[in-house]
Amino acid sequence: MKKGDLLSFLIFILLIILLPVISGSTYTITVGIFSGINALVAIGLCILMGYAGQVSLGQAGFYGIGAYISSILSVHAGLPIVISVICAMIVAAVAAMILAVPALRLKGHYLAVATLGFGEIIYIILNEWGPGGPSGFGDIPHFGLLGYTIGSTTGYFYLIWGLVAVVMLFSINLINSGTGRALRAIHDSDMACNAMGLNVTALKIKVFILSAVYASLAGSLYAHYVTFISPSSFSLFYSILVLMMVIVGGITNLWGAVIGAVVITVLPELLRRFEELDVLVYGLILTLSLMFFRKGIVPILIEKIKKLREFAVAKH
Amino acid sequence: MSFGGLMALRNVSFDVIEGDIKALIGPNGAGKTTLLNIVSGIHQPDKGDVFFLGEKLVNVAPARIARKGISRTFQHVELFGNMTVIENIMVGQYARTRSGFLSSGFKLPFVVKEEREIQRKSEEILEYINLGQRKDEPASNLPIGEQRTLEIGRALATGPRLVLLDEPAAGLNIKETRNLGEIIRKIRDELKITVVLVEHDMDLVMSISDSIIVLNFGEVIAEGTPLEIQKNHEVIVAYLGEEEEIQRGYNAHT
Amino acid sequence: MLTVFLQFLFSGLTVGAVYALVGIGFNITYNATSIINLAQGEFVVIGGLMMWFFAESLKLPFLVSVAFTIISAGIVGLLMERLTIKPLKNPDLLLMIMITIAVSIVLRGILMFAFGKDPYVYPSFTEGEPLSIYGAIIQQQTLWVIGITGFCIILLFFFFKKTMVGKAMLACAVNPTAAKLVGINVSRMVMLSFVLSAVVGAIGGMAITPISLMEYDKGPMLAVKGFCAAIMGGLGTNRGAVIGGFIIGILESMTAGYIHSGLKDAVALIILLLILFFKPAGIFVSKAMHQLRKF
Amino acid sequence: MEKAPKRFLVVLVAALSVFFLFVNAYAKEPYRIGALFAVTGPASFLGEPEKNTAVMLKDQINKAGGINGHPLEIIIEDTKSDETQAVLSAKKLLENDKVLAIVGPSTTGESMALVPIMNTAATPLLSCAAGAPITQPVKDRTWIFKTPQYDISAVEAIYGYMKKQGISKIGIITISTGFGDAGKKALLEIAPKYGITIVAEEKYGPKDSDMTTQLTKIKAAGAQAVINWSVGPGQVVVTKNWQALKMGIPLYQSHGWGSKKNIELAGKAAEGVIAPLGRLVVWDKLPDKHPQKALLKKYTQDYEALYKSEPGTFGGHAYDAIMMIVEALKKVGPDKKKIRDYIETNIQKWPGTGGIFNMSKDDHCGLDKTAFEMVVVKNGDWEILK
Repeated sequence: MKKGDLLSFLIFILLIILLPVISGSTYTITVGIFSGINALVAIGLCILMGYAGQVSLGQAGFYGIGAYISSILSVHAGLPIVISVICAMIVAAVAAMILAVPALRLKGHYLAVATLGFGEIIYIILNEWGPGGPSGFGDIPHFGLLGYTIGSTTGYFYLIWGLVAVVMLFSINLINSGTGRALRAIHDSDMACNAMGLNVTALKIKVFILSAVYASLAGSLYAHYVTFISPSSFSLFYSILVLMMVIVGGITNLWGAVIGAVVITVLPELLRRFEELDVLVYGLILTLSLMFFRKGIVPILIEKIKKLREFAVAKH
Repeated sequence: MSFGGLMALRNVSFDVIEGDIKALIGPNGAGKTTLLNIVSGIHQPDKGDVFFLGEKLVNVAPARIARKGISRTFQHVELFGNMTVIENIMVGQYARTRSGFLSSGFKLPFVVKEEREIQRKSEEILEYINLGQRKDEPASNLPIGEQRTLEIGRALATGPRLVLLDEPAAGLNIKETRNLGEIIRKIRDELKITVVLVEHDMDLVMSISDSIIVLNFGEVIAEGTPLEIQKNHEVIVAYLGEEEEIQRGYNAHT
Repeated sequence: MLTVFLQFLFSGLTVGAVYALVGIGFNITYNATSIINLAQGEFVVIGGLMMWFFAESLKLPFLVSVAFTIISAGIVGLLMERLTIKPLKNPDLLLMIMITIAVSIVLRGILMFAFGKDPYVYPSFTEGEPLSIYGAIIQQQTLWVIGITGFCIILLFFFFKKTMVGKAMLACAVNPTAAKLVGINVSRMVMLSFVLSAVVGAIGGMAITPISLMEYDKGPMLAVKGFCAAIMGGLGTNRGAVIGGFIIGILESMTAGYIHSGLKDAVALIILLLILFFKPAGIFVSKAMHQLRKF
Repeated sequence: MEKAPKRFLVVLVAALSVFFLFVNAYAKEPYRIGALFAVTGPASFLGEPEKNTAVMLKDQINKAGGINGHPLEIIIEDTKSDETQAVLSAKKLLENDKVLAIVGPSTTGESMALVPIMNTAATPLLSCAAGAPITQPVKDRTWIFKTPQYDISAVEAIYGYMKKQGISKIGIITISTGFGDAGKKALLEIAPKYGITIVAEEKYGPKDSDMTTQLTKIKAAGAQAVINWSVGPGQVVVTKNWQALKMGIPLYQSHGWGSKKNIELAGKAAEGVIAPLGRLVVWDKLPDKHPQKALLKKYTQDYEALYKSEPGTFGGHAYDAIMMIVEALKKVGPDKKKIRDYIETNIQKWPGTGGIFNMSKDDHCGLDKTAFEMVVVKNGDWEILK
């Protein structure tokens, strides 16, 4: 791991440990939980878009697969939750592969629509054949491990952000490895990658699967936290929300995905005082931040820090 | 090979001897790049075959052809512009490593070892092509001459038996061209890699090639050593054009 | 049997005509800028709601209301381009698309604030009994919708093929730098494309409101369907968007009729995916044409 | 810098005087309850009147001297029709605002998402959504109540009326949301009990613009009546399509039809449409001695005077929920457990906008089909069918 990454990671871990202690209110911690769940999906999309250059408007589909499959398995088949979550990830991976093989031949807007179509089809399937149909289904067990159930909000917060940390570590390793380099290469030139003997298609499919698995994990965590799910949480709206998180945070940096997820999750909470006008204010903030922080929050912060440092060095 | 009814190449047949530098020349639109694209698998011919070390290459995906040992550069430089110089070379070696998604993500020991190995070898290659000084610069910041050299370095990084160079001297000044010639010769002599070269710079072609093929309108019009080609009448006509030939004859008469 | 089939077909045509108009709206901006303007659905809503405001609330004469509605939609398109698209110099395409999403949220917020959450409706353009063809019923307003769609298509065709402005807009799409060199004001063409797409969207909105009602949050659904229509036919070709729109509309209606109404959207989407997998750039765009475009 | 202390002093004095003013006006500390409504989002047709009702009731109660002298404070949060937002809002109300009870949320899904939270927090929830699973099984829903009638009761009212009309073959068409789905399940479940066969079962999306295909299918299947179960613009589109197709069979709507706005939007097409409606929308046609009439009249007239629109059935759900909590607070004071127990045992023969409530240990809703009147649209107005 590079020095900068290591430092950010340590700060990150420290923040995770401290937040529940400082905040004291389970409301704040709950906001943290949903931020963490969204961050998992956003990290996957960030690798897919920022590093491999592929657009997806179908992440909600994988998120929904994760939520539904692990809920169904744990409620109806009585499987231990960890097993159900893993099974859900496998199902999401298979679905991603089936979609990716033909879809990744498309590019740009066409790929966006193909993934959008996939997400909507999953949504319709959940609506038509999911347990409970559009009404959804409840009484899903809380997350548990080895007979110990995590019921408390703080416990759940640590579970989710612990997983975010693991996923983040995995992703940083991946991005900084030869594989990560190959992914960035795809972003630049398909043709040159082919000449380098890189199996571009296989790499793209694998990234797509990775992002789907992250989304599925997030979906399972959501289901076992809220204990009730209905298809409306897994519609196109959510895919666009995640896209927004990645763009606002900064598409070229994995930390951007995490920060973006937190910002987009917390923002509506801060806007509560505007009551019905909040949608309008929310839209305006988004528009302006997209226009003025075009690279995203994290890359801009990094630039500023670099400039400060250069300035300090120059002063000496 | 044809594009939308336009025949780009026909009845082209030639061999490349291992360890040679073979040049492909011909006027613009003669089909040289198309030929390279067919060999490297980017285009599929309508008819005909390409063999490499006894294996058929038609209908094989470009990436697989590259892994079989044919590497190339492009007429319009196709570097990974967002990456540094050394990263470009490192990507070239990725296809030969064992690391995959899971092993990289979990940072297994063998991945770390491979990465160190790649790093070392990439620095070696950069020294070889005289770009060691610039290894941490973004590739897009290099002047065009060095970009072309870097592209050759990247092609070498894949560990090829044959490299295809598409107009490597385009946009280079005389000094850079001379350096390029040195590098290409070193590739043949020291690394024992076969080179196929498409080039317009006749000085370069004549000075380094072991043999030359001339294409015009998709057909081979001549093949031989640099010396033979220079004397070939048809080649002169192709290059200078029929009319000019007549013109010259007319001038001679008066 | 024929009656039932025809009835399904008419239903599909009604819905498809709207998708087609939204799809054309997408194409107009796409052709001039490569941007997919996801606020396109809101333009349709603006059309329906403003028409209600002028015709029902202010009780202005029909044609005056139509004119005012078109003007107000045009102004919204103009403002959108000047305030959010123009200030950005050579931005990333994805960012632009996200901005159009953000703008659509703002527009929805404004519409909700101005009109509330209730649906609105006004009478059909012509009063009278629905027509009956072989026992299948077609409402007069449906004929209006289809007719207006056709009219728009013909008008746009002449605009792009026969007028200087139209040709200049197309030129911007193909190569903005070259267009600038030959003296075309690219910035103005981009603005015009937003105005034009807003107007086309609003016309669609005006036409369908008597059939389907209109409320502030109908936009996203229309945008998604119109986008699918444009993609199915091949981005950038109006002929494609029209045929794509009608295919989706008819597929939906036939699936609802002959398979099950719960699956109508799914079947249309699956067909769309299949078309893309076999024809990656839509029905009417050749591979070569597609490769010229970055997105 | 030296100005700072002076400024601080001014602020302090101002704050203190405001505080004392406040204390003087309300000698006792306020009772604080929370409200979660889908004010925006796809279910805003529910949340909007609910929120208006809550604001209106709070002002009325406080103007009349509060609850035993305690002012009533209702903190309203918008759930945006979204389960995640509902969970977050509920956490905020419970943790930050320390509310005694929560009214809402507006939809079944949101209410379901809150079940475990309310049970853990041991705080009563009076949902404004209809779904039966919200309060059943009661043993797992100790803290959960709901004020809207069961969907099944509405269906029973329709089927009962159909039976009298001699209708036995029907087609149903439902919106593909939680609302429509709950209706569909209820329609399918008790059809056999009334000897009714469902010959066609169709759906449409919440933003669909044309349903002639589905209606054509229903007609072709030989149905003697159509039931549409939806809310929002869909029910108006169905009504218009039904008229345009000249289907020749009666159209029934769900209790979601209960708003004059729908008659306005559908115009002439609405004539003859039949629906089971709560008495709220037809209060002026009730006999004077009906136990609900007085409160319905006051609520409707107050609401219309304030908001220039009618409250509709949905505003009434919030009215009932708030009034139950207010009564409990009046009787037992600010104790969550006692409030819960009071509502469960003492809401008996309790007239609300939704009907006469009879809560019990086994029923946390307390309404049945007698809560509904069958109403037909005639000359642009409601008319109660006998």
